[in-house]
Amino acid sequence: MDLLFFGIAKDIVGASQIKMDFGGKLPKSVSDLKSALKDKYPEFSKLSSLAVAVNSEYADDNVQLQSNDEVAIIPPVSGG
Amino acid sequence: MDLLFFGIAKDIVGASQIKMDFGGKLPKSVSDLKSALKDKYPEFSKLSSLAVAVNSEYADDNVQLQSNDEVAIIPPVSGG
Amino acid sequence: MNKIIEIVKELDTNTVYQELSHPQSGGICVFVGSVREITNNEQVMALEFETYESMALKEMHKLADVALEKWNLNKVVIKHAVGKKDVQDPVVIVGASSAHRTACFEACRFLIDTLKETVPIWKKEMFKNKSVWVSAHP
Amino acid sequence: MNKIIEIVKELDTNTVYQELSHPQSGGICVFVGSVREITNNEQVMALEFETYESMALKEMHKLADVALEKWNLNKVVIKHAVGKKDVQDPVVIVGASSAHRTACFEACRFLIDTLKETVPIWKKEMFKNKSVWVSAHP
Repeated sequence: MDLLFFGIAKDIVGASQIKMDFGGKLPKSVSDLKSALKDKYPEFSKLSSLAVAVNSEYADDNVQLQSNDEVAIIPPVSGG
Repeated sequence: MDLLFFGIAKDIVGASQIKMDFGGKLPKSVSDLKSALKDKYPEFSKLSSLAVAVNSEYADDNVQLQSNDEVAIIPPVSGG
Repeated sequence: MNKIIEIVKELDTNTVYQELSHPQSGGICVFVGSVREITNNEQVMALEFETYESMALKEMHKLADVALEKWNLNKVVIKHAVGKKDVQDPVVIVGASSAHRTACFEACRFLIDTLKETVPIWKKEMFKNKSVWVSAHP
Repeated sequence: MNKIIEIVKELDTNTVYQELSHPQSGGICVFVGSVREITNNEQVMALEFETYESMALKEMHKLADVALEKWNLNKVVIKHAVGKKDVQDPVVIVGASSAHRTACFEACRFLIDTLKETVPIWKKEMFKNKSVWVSAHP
Protein backbone atom coordinates (compact mmCIF):
# COMPACT_ATOMS: atom_id res chain seq x y z
CA MET A 1 0.00 0.00 0.00
CA ASP A 2 1.39 3.39 -1.10
CA LEU A 3 1.26 6.03 1.60
CA LEU A 4 2.03 9.76 1.53
CA PHE A 5 3.57 11.47 4.58
CA PHE A 6 3.75 15.15 5.40
CA GLY A 7 5.22 17.40 8.07
CA ILE A 8 6.34 15.55 11.17
CA ALA A 9 4.90 12.29 9.77
CA LYS A 10 7.49 12.47 7.01
CA ASP A 11 10.23 12.90 9.62
CA ILE A 12 8.92 9.93 11.65
CA VAL A 13 8.98 7.48 8.75
CA GLY A 14 11.93 9.12 6.99
CA ALA A 15 10.25 9.47 3.59
CA SER A 16 7.45 11.41 1.90
CA GLN A 17 6.07 8.39 0.09
CA ILE A 18 6.59 4.72 0.89
CA LYS A 19 5.17 1.41 -0.17
CA MET A 20 4.32 0.11 3.27
CA ASP A 21 4.73 -3.58 4.02
CA PHE A 22 2.30 -4.52 6.79
CA GLY A 23 3.59 -8.10 6.87
CA GLY A 24 1.10 -9.18 4.25
CA LYS A 25 -1.84 -8.05 6.44
CA LEU A 26 -3.11 -4.95 4.57
CA PRO A 27 -5.23 -2.63 6.73
CA LYS A 28 -8.88 -2.71 5.63
CA SER A 29 -10.00 0.57 7.17
CA VAL A 30 -8.58 3.91 8.20
CA SER A 31 -8.77 2.71 11.79
CA ASP A 32 -6.73 -0.41 10.97
CA LEU A 33 -4.17 1.71 9.13
CA LYS A 34 -3.72 4.08 12.10
CA SER A 35 -3.24 1.14 14.46
CA ALA A 36 -0.73 -0.53 12.15
CA LEU A 37 1.22 2.73 11.80
CA LYS A 38 1.28 3.34 15.55
CA ASP A 39 2.51 -0.20 16.11
CA LYS A 40 5.30 0.20 13.60
CA TYR A 41 6.21 3.81 14.54
CA PRO A 42 5.39 4.51 18.21
CA GLU A 43 6.13 8.22 17.61
CA PHE A 44 2.70 8.54 15.93
CA SER A 45 1.04 7.89 19.28
CA LYS A 46 2.70 10.99 20.72
CA LEU A 47 1.18 13.45 18.21
CA SER A 48 -1.64 15.82 19.18
CA SER A 49 -3.80 14.16 16.55
CA LEU A 50 -3.48 11.90 13.54
CA ALA A 51 -5.77 12.06 10.51
CA VAL A 52 -5.91 10.14 7.28
CA ALA A 53 -6.94 11.42 3.87
CA VAL A 54 -8.23 9.04 1.23
CA ASN A 55 -8.10 10.46 -2.30
CA SER A 56 -7.38 13.88 -0.82
CA GLU A 57 -10.44 13.98 1.46
CA TYR A 58 -10.41 13.60 5.23
CA ALA A 59 -11.54 10.04 6.00
CA ASP A 60 -13.24 8.81 9.20
CA ASP A 61 -11.90 5.78 11.02
CA ASN A 62 -14.54 3.53 9.48
CA VAL A 63 -13.74 4.35 5.83
CA GLN A 64 -12.67 1.22 3.95
CA LEU A 65 -9.43 1.32 1.97
CA GLN A 66 -9.06 0.16 -1.65
CA SER A 67 -5.70 -0.83 -3.07
CA ASN A 68 -5.71 2.00 -5.65
CA ASP A 69 -6.65 4.77 -3.18
CA GLU A 70 -4.27 7.67 -2.64
CA VAL A 71 -3.80 7.48 1.12
CA ALA A 72 -2.10 10.29 3.05
CA ILE A 73 -1.09 10.54 6.69
CA ILE A 74 -2.07 13.96 8.07
CA PRO A 75 -0.39 15.06 11.30
CA PRO A 76 -1.76 18.17 13.10
CA VAL A 77 -2.02 20.93 10.48
CA SER A 78 -0.45 24.31 11.22
CA GLY A 79 -0.95 26.56 8.22
CA GLY A 80 -1.55 30.27 8.42
CA MET B 1 -18.58 85.68 14.97
CA ASP B 2 -16.84 83.64 12.25
CA LEU B 3 -18.40 80.26 11.64
CA LEU B 4 -17.33 77.32 9.46
CA PHE B 5 -19.95 75.16 7.75
CA PHE B 6 -19.56 71.69 6.23
CA GLY B 7 -21.66 69.19 4.33
CA ILE B 8 -25.36 69.92 4.39
CA ALA B 9 -24.76 72.82 6.83
CA LYS B 10 -22.85 74.57 4.06
CA ASP B 11 -25.79 74.06 1.70
CA ILE B 12 -28.25 75.39 4.29
CA VAL B 13 -26.43 78.68 4.86
CA GLY B 14 -25.03 78.88 1.32
CA ALA B 15 -21.39 79.39 2.33
CA SER B 16 -18.51 77.50 3.92
CA GLN B 17 -17.50 80.38 6.15
CA ILE B 18 -19.53 83.38 7.23
CA LYS B 19 -19.29 86.21 9.68
CA MET B 20 -22.61 85.69 11.37
CA ASP B 21 -24.58 88.69 12.53
CA PHE B 22 -26.79 87.66 15.45
CA GLY B 23 -28.32 91.10 15.69
CA GLY B 24 -25.61 92.27 18.09
CA LYS B 25 -26.57 89.50 20.58
CA LEU B 26 -23.56 87.15 20.30
CA PRO B 27 -24.24 83.64 21.58
CA LYS B 28 -22.34 82.97 24.82
CA SER B 29 -22.40 79.18 24.73
CA VAL B 30 -22.61 76.34 22.22
CA SER B 31 -26.22 75.89 23.29
CA ASP B 32 -26.99 79.56 22.56
CA LEU B 33 -25.29 79.27 19.19
CA LYS B 34 -27.33 76.23 18.19
CA SER B 35 -30.57 77.98 19.17
CA ALA B 36 -29.63 81.11 17.26
CA LEU B 37 -28.76 79.07 14.17
CA LYS B 38 -32.00 77.11 14.31
CA ASP B 39 -33.95 80.33 14.64
CA LYS B 40 -32.25 81.85 11.64
CA TYR B 41 -32.19 78.68 9.50
CA PRO B 42 -35.09 76.35 10.41
CA GLU B 43 -33.54 73.63 8.20
CA PHE B 44 -31.03 72.93 11.01
CA SER B 45 -33.88 71.63 13.17
CA LYS B 46 -34.61 68.91 10.61
CA LEU B 47 -31.14 67.31 10.74
CA SER B 48 -30.54 63.97 12.50
CA SER B 49 -28.12 65.75 14.82
CA LEU B 50 -26.18 68.98 15.07
CA ALA B 51 -22.80 69.31 16.73
CA VAL B 52 -20.43 72.19 17.22
CA ALA B 53 -16.66 72.10 17.28
CA VAL B 54 -14.68 74.77 19.06
CA ASN B 55 -11.03 75.00 18.00
CA SER B 56 -11.45 71.67 16.16
CA GLU B 57 -12.73 69.71 19.18
CA TYR B 58 -16.30 68.59 19.74
CA ALA B 59 -17.86 70.97 22.26
CA ASP B 60 -20.74 70.22 24.64
CA ASP B 61 -23.72 72.55 24.83
CA ASN B 62 -22.38 74.24 27.96
CA VAL B 63 -18.99 75.22 26.48
CA GLN B 64 -18.56 79.01 26.53
CA LEU B 65 -17.54 80.74 23.31
CA GLN B 66 -14.72 83.27 23.00
CA SER B 67 -14.58 85.78 20.15
CA ASN B 68 -11.32 84.37 18.76
CA ASP B 69 -12.44 80.71 18.81
CA GLU B 70 -12.60 78.74 15.56
CA VAL B 71 -16.23 77.58 15.63
CA ALA B 72 -17.49 74.94 13.20
CA ILE B 73 -20.99 73.63 12.61
CA ILE B 74 -20.89 69.82 12.32
CA PRO B 75 -23.92 68.14 10.72
CA PRO B 76 -24.20 64.31 10.97
CA VAL B 77 -20.86 62.87 9.83
CA SER B 78 -20.84 60.17 7.15
CA GLY B 79 -17.26 59.23 6.38
CA GLY B 80 -16.11 55.74 5.48
CA MET C 1 6.11 55.73 14.12
CA ASN C 2 3.35 53.33 15.09
CA LYS C 3 0.51 55.22 13.40
CA ILE C 4 0.01 56.54 9.89
CA ILE C 5 -2.87 59.00 9.56
CA GLU C 6 -3.70 60.68 6.26
CA ILE C 7 -6.39 62.51 4.35
CA VAL C 8 -5.58 62.34 0.65
CA LYS C 9 -7.05 62.89 -2.81
CA GLU C 10 -6.15 59.40 -4.03
CA LEU C 11 -5.86 56.35 -1.79
CA ASP C 12 -3.18 53.83 -2.70
CA THR C 13 -4.16 50.38 -1.47
CA ASN C 14 -0.79 48.89 -2.43
CA THR C 15 1.27 50.50 0.31
CA VAL C 16 -0.81 49.50 3.34
CA TYR C 17 0.72 46.05 3.82
CA GLN C 18 4.22 47.54 3.87
CA GLU C 19 3.05 50.20 6.30
CA LEU C 20 1.52 47.69 8.73
CA SER C 21 4.25 45.07 8.45
CA HIS C 22 6.31 44.64 11.62
CA PRO C 23 8.77 41.95 12.80
CA GLN C 24 6.64 41.33 15.89
CA SER C 25 3.36 41.13 14.01
CA GLY C 26 1.96 37.75 13.04
CA GLY C 27 -1.33 39.25 11.89
CA ILE C 28 -2.39 42.23 9.82
CA CYS C 29 -6.05 43.13 9.32
CA VAL C 30 -7.10 45.75 6.78
CA PHE C 31 -10.51 47.13 5.92
CA VAL C 32 -11.07 49.06 2.70
CA GLY C 33 -14.33 50.88 2.13
CA SER C 34 -15.19 51.47 -1.51
CA VAL C 35 -17.93 53.07 -3.58
CA ARG C 36 -20.88 50.75 -4.15
CA GLU C 37 -22.90 51.30 -7.32
CA ILE C 38 -26.31 50.70 -5.73
CA THR C 39 -27.81 52.31 -2.60
CA ASN C 40 -31.44 51.61 -1.69
CA ASN C 41 -32.02 50.26 -5.21
CA GLU C 42 -30.80 53.46 -6.80
CA GLN C 43 -27.76 53.73 -9.04
CA VAL C 44 -24.97 55.81 -7.52
CA MET C 45 -22.99 57.75 -10.14
CA ALA C 46 -20.30 58.94 -7.72
CA LEU C 47 -19.63 60.00 -4.14
CA GLU C 48 -18.28 63.36 -3.11
CA PHE C 49 -16.35 63.57 0.18
CA GLU C 50 -15.77 66.74 2.10
CA THR C 51 -13.86 67.16 5.36
CA TYR C 52 -13.00 69.60 8.10
CA GLU C 53 -9.42 68.55 7.68
CA SER C 54 -7.66 69.89 10.77
CA MET C 55 -10.33 68.43 13.06
CA ALA C 56 -10.64 65.18 11.07
CA LEU C 57 -6.91 64.52 11.42
CA LYS C 58 -7.13 65.21 15.18
CA GLU C 59 -10.06 62.80 15.53
CA MET C 60 -8.25 60.15 13.47
CA HIS C 61 -5.19 60.46 15.73
CA LYS C 62 -7.42 60.12 18.82
CA LEU C 63 -9.02 57.06 17.28
CA ALA C 64 -5.63 55.46 16.62
CA ASP C 65 -4.50 56.29 20.16
CA VAL C 66 -7.59 54.69 21.68
CA ALA C 67 -6.96 51.53 19.62
CA LEU C 68 -3.26 51.45 20.56
CA GLU C 69 -4.29 51.79 24.20
CA LYS C 70 -7.01 49.16 24.08
CA TRP C 71 -5.21 46.44 22.09
CA ASN C 72 -1.62 45.34 21.86
CA LEU C 73 -0.90 46.71 18.38
CA ASN C 74 2.38 47.30 16.60
CA LYS C 75 1.03 49.55 13.84
CA VAL C 76 -2.15 51.39 12.95
CA VAL C 77 -3.13 52.98 9.62
CA ILE C 78 -6.11 55.28 9.04
CA LYS C 79 -6.49 56.97 5.65
CA HIS C 80 -9.46 58.67 4.10
CA ALA C 81 -9.98 60.07 0.63
CA VAL C 82 -11.65 63.38 -0.20
CA GLY C 83 -13.14 64.71 -3.42
CA LYS C 84 -15.13 62.89 -6.07
CA LYS C 85 -14.97 59.09 -6.07
CA ASP C 86 -16.33 56.72 -8.69
CA VAL C 87 -17.80 53.25 -8.27
CA GLN C 88 -15.20 50.77 -6.95
CA ASP C 89 -12.79 53.53 -5.89
CA PRO C 90 -11.39 53.06 -2.39
CA VAL C 91 -12.52 55.81 -0.01
CA VAL C 92 -11.18 54.68 3.36
CA ILE C 93 -8.45 52.31 4.55
CA VAL C 94 -8.02 51.30 8.18
CA GLY C 95 -5.74 48.59 9.46
CA ALA C 96 -3.78 47.27 12.39
CA SER C 97 -1.04 44.72 12.98
CA SER C 98 -0.44 42.71 16.12
CA ALA C 99 1.33 39.61 17.41
CA HIS C 100 -1.88 37.55 17.34
CA ARG C 101 -4.86 37.89 15.04
CA THR C 102 -7.69 38.59 17.49
CA ALA C 103 -6.25 41.99 18.41
CA CYS C 104 -5.84 43.21 14.82
CA PHE C 105 -9.33 42.02 13.80
CA GLU C 106 -11.00 43.69 16.77
CA ALA C 107 -8.99 46.88 16.38
CA CYS C 108 -9.68 47.09 12.64
CA ARG C 109 -13.43 46.78 13.21
CA PHE C 110 -13.28 49.36 15.99
CA LEU C 111 -11.36 51.79 13.76
CA ILE C 112 -13.89 51.77 10.93
CA ASP C 113 -16.96 51.75 13.22
CA THR C 114 -15.68 54.68 15.28
CA LEU C 115 -14.36 56.62 12.30
CA LYS C 116 -17.87 56.59 10.87
CA GLU C 117 -19.24 57.99 14.12
CA THR C 118 -16.73 60.65 15.09
CA VAL C 119 -14.52 61.85 12.24
CA PRO C 120 -15.84 65.03 10.55
CA ILE C 121 -16.09 63.79 6.98
CA TRP C 122 -19.25 64.10 4.92
CA LYS C 123 -20.37 62.03 1.98
CA LYS C 124 -22.75 63.14 -0.73
CA GLU C 125 -24.30 60.48 -2.93
CA MET C 126 -24.70 61.59 -6.53
CA PHE C 127 -27.63 59.90 -8.24
CA LYS C 128 -28.79 60.57 -11.81
CA ASN C 129 -31.22 63.33 -10.92
CA LYS C 130 -30.34 64.33 -7.38
CA SER C 131 -27.65 64.31 -4.72
CA VAL C 132 -28.05 63.52 -1.03
CA TRP C 133 -25.86 64.17 2.02
CA VAL C 134 -25.75 60.76 3.67
CA SER C 135 -27.26 60.49 7.19
CA ALA C 136 -28.10 64.17 7.31
CA HIS C 137 -31.80 63.57 7.92
CA PRO C 138 -33.52 61.00 10.15
CA MET D 1 -15.09 34.08 -10.80
CA ASN D 2 -16.05 34.88 -7.22
CA LYS D 3 -13.16 32.99 -5.57
CA ILE D 4 -9.43 33.06 -6.06
CA ILE D 5 -7.61 30.16 -4.43
CA GLU D 6 -3.85 29.73 -4.71
CA ILE D 7 -0.83 28.04 -3.21
CA VAL D 8 2.29 29.91 -4.30
CA LYS D 9 5.99 30.31 -3.58
CA GLU D 10 5.76 34.10 -3.20
CA LEU D 11 2.67 35.94 -1.99
CA ASP D 12 2.00 39.32 -3.55
CA THR D 13 0.03 41.51 -1.15
CA ASN D 14 -0.43 44.24 -3.76
CA THR D 15 -2.95 42.43 -5.94
CA VAL D 16 -5.50 41.45 -3.31
CA TYR D 17 -7.43 44.72 -3.29
CA GLN D 18 -7.90 44.54 -7.08
CA GLU D 19 -8.97 40.92 -6.76
CA LEU D 20 -11.59 41.65 -4.09
CA SER D 21 -12.87 44.89 -5.58
CA HIS D 22 -16.42 44.68 -6.92
CA PRO D 23 -18.97 47.32 -7.98
CA GLN D 24 -21.46 45.94 -5.44
CA SER D 25 -18.96 45.81 -2.57
CA GLY D 26 -18.83 48.65 -0.09
CA GLY D 27 -16.44 46.75 2.19
CA ILE D 28 -13.33 44.65 1.74
CA CYS D 29 -11.66 42.91 4.67
CA VAL D 30 -8.23 41.32 4.30
CA PHE D 31 -6.13 39.38 6.78
CA VAL D 32 -2.43 38.79 6.14
CA GLY D 33 -0.48 36.38 8.33
CA SER D 34 3.23 37.05 8.47
CA VAL D 35 6.34 35.60 10.10
CA ARG D 36 6.87 36.87 13.63
CA GLU D 37 10.44 37.00 14.89
CA ILE D 38 9.69 35.79 18.42
CA THR D 39 7.73 32.70 19.53
CA ASN D 40 7.61 31.77 23.22
CA ASN D 41 10.53 34.11 23.85
CA GLU D 42 12.69 32.38 21.30
CA GLN D 43 14.04 34.00 18.16
CA VAL D 44 12.60 32.51 14.98
CA MET D 45 15.12 32.49 12.11
CA ALA D 46 12.60 31.39 9.48
CA LEU D 47 9.49 29.30 8.87
CA GLU D 48 9.27 26.43 6.42
CA PHE D 49 5.85 25.58 4.97
CA GLU D 50 4.96 22.28 3.41
CA THR D 51 1.64 21.25 1.90
CA TYR D 52 -0.31 18.34 0.47
CA GLU D 53 -1.16 20.57 -2.43
CA SER D 54 -4.01 18.77 -4.20
CA MET D 55 -5.87 18.26 -0.94
CA ALA D 56 -5.04 21.73 0.41
CA LEU D 57 -6.51 23.37 -2.70
CA LYS D 58 -9.66 21.24 -2.34
CA GLU D 59 -10.01 22.24 1.32
CA MET D 60 -9.43 25.90 0.47
CA HIS D 61 -12.17 25.74 -2.17
CA LYS D 62 -14.53 24.10 0.35
CA LEU D 63 -13.71 26.84 2.84
CA ALA D 64 -14.48 29.56 0.29
CA ASP D 65 -17.73 27.81 -0.66
CA VAL D 66 -18.84 27.61 2.98
CA ALA D 67 -18.13 31.33 3.40
CA LEU D 68 -19.95 32.23 0.17
CA GLU D 69 -22.91 30.18 1.39
CA LYS D 70 -22.94 31.62 4.89
CA TRP D 71 -22.45 35.31 4.09
CA ASN D 72 -23.53 37.50 1.23
CA LEU D 73 -20.08 37.92 -0.38
CA ASN D 74 -19.11 39.17 -3.81
CA LYS D 75 -15.53 37.88 -3.79
CA VAL D 76 -13.31 35.61 -1.71
CA VAL D 77 -9.52 35.25 -1.83
CA ILE D 78 -7.50 32.53 -0.07
CA LYS D 79 -3.76 32.28 -0.80
CA HIS D 80 -1.05 30.46 1.07
CA ALA D 81 2.70 30.46 0.58
CA VAL D 82 4.95 27.40 0.72
CA GLY D 83 8.68 27.01 1.17
CA LYS D 84 11.03 28.98 3.41
CA LYS D 85 9.77 32.31 4.74
CA ASP D 86 11.75 34.95 6.60
CA VAL D 87 10.65 37.32 9.36
CA GLN D 88 7.97 39.78 8.11
CA ASP D 89 7.28 37.75 4.96
CA PRO D 90 3.56 37.24 4.27
CA VAL D 91 2.55 33.56 4.51
CA VAL D 92 -1.21 33.66 4.13
CA ILE D 93 -3.76 36.10 2.70
CA VAL D 94 -7.49 35.69 3.13
CA GLY D 95 -10.12 38.25 2.27
CA ALA D 96 -13.70 38.86 1.33
CA SER D 97 -15.75 41.70 -0.09
CA SER D 98 -19.41 42.40 0.51
CA ALA D 99 -22.04 45.13 0.25
CA HIS D 100 -21.82 45.91 3.98
CA ARG D 101 -18.86 45.56 6.32
CA THR D 102 -20.14 43.09 8.90
CA ALA D 103 -20.26 40.26 6.35
CA CYS D 104 -16.71 40.74 5.09
CA PHE D 105 -15.27 41.06 8.62
CA GLU D 106 -17.02 37.91 9.84
CA ALA D 107 -16.15 35.96 6.69
CA CYS D 108 -12.49 37.02 6.81
CA ARG D 109 -12.15 35.88 10.42
CA PHE D 110 -13.90 32.59 9.59
CA LEU D 111 -11.58 32.00 6.63
CA ILE D 112 -8.35 32.32 8.61
CA ASP D 113 -9.67 30.46 11.68
CA THR D 114 -10.94 27.53 9.61
CA LEU D 115 -7.93 27.44 7.28
CA LYS D 116 -5.75 26.91 10.35
CA GLU D 117 -7.92 23.97 11.43
CA THR D 118 -8.59 22.11 8.20
CA VAL D 119 -6.17 22.90 5.38
CA PRO D 120 -3.27 20.41 5.14
CA ILE D 121 -0.35 22.79 5.43
CA TRP D 122 2.43 22.32 7.95
CA LYS D 123 4.75 24.90 9.45
CA LYS D 124 8.19 24.23 10.87
CA GLU D 125 9.74 26.89 13.08
CA MET D 126 13.48 27.20 12.57
CA PHE D 127 15.25 28.40 15.72
CA LYS D 128 19.00 28.86 16.08
CA ASN D 129 19.71 25.34 17.30
CA LYS D 130 16.58 23.38 16.53
CA SER D 131 13.46 23.20 14.39
CA VAL D 132 9.93 22.33 15.52
CA TRP D 133 6.80 21.26 13.62
CA VAL D 134 4.17 23.60 15.06
CA SER D 135 1.26 21.97 16.95
CA ALA D 136 2.56 18.46 16.28
CA HIS D 137 2.74 17.56 19.96
CA PRO D 138 0.32 18.33 22.79
